[in-house]
Amino acid sequence: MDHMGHDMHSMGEVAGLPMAERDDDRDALRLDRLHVPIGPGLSDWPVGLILRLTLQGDVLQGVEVDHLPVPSGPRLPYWDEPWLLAAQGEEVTRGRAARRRCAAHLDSAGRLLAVAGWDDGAARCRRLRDELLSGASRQTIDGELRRTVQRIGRSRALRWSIAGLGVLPAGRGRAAGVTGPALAADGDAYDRLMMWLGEIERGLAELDEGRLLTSDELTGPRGRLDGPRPPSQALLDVLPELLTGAEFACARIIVASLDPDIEELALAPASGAAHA
Amino acid sequence: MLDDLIFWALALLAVAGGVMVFRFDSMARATYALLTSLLCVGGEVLLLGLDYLGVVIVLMMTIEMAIMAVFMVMYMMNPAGLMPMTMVHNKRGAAVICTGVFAALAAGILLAPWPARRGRSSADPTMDLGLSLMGPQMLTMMTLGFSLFATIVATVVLATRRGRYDRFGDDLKARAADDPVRGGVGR
Amino acid sequence: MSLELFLLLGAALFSIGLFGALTQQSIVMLMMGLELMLGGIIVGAAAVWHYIAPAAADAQVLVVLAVTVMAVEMAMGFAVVTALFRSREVDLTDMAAELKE
Amino acid sequence: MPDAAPLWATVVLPVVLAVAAVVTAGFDSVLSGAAERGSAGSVREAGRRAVGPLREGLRLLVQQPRRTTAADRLLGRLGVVLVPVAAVLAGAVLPWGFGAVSDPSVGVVWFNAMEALAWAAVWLAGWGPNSALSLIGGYRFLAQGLAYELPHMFAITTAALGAESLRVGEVVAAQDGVWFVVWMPVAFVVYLLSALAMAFWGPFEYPLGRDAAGGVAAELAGVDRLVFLGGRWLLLVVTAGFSVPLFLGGGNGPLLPGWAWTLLKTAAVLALLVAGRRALPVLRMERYMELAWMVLVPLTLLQALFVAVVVLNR
Repeated sequence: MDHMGHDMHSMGEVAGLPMAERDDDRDALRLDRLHVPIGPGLSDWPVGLILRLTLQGDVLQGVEVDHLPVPSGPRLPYWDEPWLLAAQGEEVTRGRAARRRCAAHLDSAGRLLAVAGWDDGAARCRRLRDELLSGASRQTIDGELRRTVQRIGRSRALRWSIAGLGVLPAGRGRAAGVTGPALAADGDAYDRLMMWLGEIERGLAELDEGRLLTSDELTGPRGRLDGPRPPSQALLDVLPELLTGAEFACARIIVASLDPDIEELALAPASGAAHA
Repeated sequence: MLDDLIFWALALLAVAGGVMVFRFDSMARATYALLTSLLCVGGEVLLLGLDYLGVVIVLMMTIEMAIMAVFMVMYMMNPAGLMPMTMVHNKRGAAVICTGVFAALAAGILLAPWPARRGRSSADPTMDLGLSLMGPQMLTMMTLGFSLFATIVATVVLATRRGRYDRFGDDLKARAADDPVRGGVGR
Repeated sequence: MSLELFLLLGAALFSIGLFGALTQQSIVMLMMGLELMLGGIIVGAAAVWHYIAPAAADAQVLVVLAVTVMAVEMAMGFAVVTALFRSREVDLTDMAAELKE
Repeated sequence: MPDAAPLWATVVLPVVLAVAAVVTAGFDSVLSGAAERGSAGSVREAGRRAVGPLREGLRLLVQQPRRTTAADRLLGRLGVVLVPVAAVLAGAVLPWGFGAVSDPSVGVVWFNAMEALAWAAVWLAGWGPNSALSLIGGYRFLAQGLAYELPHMFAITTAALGAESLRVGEVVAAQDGVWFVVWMPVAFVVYLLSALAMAFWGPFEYPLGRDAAGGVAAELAGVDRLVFLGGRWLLLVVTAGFSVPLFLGGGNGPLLPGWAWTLLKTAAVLALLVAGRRALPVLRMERYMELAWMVLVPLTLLQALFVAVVVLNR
């Protein structure tokens, strides 16, 4: 009776919801597509980031990156504060910068581990981050931080789980303007996590360093702050390429392993000069 | 008495489920109506004293229908039944045929001189079945085994788009398979 | 409970399944009709075992056979639907028939 | 050997399972509390953390359920309720000591069939709310089922093969001397893995993954959520508990009575799972599937072959 049934798909709305439409997909099946926005508020998600996904099943066929408007006020992006303040001429100790960098990486690692489903590791990272930010001295935190970092680094199950996701070779990263750990890692989500852990361990040694940060040291936790664009913008730019074709769970892990900071985009207007 | 009650409850539910399969708009509901019907069939088999087969039917049908639901949702144009529509042909002819078939079957069932029960069931019918499949019915068992194996091969060949040349390159020398999603054994 | 009642139940399920298999356009729905028919056969075979020949396992073997056929039928059916859908975007019997022309 | 259980056991069983589930959840809560907020320090604080799940349960009881557009409430509700029901039905063949609520001649298959029911239930619960994330969760559980079910069946079959019976009581009786875990270690490990997978808990939390905002449970609130998540703990207790009669000798043991041994062994298995979970991230199915089919299935088949040869030569 109804041979044209498949056209029914494109016919408007049902119960106030748009019907799914069909289109080509990874497995050449032309199945229904769903348009699902995720973000801006979601647990273990970069605050303010919005991805408009085109899903077929749980495979991402298309990704549009968007974000909430960034308030460009006098407030500096929290995670980049020490370096930007130093650039503005304030006196900032290296210890303070190292502390902020460690905390930023612990924050990112906690998000990545939570998305990878390792609640225990994530909870430990976040507790240590809070202790660092509340000013715990090096002696009190050193032991546990090292233990946690080593435990994460040694976990073969974690490596098995997230290796090979979101491979970003250095060449492609550099072309997109990525700097910082994501560029230095020159690899997949696991390599980026290891890069963070390495920087945390190195930063730990500098926690009580009293020397001052010079104004030309402008490398925040996510990359160089004196480039033409804030480092998180470059991370956002590589997202669509890395995410297309990935499955939903992998996509979450890839986003968390790059961990763009939307707040950082406020640095954008004054291109060329990092301090807005 | 209790057995009678169970029989009638299961029988009515089975028939009702069977009818609802073709009346529900929602594919998920249709699938689970079929599951209800087949679970009742499993219940009737249990009631007849075939413990093993009854439970196996419950087990298999549950898994089968759970997977079936995925395909239903995948390939049907109206999976959630939010837009009522009918997709049938030749309804009247089929109704005539089916009523005829049921009438003929019922007449046969009611009129046939069924033989009286011969022998009695052993203590463990499951053991009987096993011995039979591994003995006199070995040929059946082997045929089933081979057809299942053939099914596995045939379904994979039919359903997949990519062969080993797509995965390992034209000379089959690639070390890691070129899959859209990496597997867990690291080949 | 008697043999006749069980057989009637089997016949009812078989006929409903047949109706579905004859009327439904969608290949997937057609398979559901087939499953229902096989369900009727299972009830019949189990009843025959219980009421006529409980000493022999032949009727039990028939049930095993029916269950296997159900599994094979479903697996093959979905594989065929997937292949058809991929190459021709067809999931209705009528449309598959038209392809021949 | 197995005694017929009295009728009251039918009533007591769900209560016992629920208590065991609450205790397990409390233990888990203490461990995750240690990771989140540092070690408890005092007994009082540890106790407060241990009753955390209970408090959460009470909170859910009074919470309003959530409604979603064009939801299939019938199927969704059915799925939610089926999870604890399947768990309790599967628990009916668990022997406490040497007597179970019911010990049918095909108890092992019955247990497996009831778990399969939970399979369908989780998909239904994910389908019900008409939400993309919960449907993703539902599909994940189907994939998970395809990955764990075959190795799981082979592991169970191996134990039944060793006892030459599908009756749980006889499987226990066959372990009067040597426990099956001694000569079926592979089957035991695979069984524990699949027990976690079946309860979609711990490393197999994928269908309820945090990355999908709770997956199947994303849209569940109030009593629905309590029943669903509570049912999950029940499933965990039941599947972990079933490893005791299958591989750990059931109620067999010196000095103590059978029920005490069952309890002790079940507690030990649960403690192992709850503690072991802390060391593992979630195993995603696109990875685990290949592992299950390429490694676990052949391993369990070899194990079954080994056991079959031993049984034939006995």
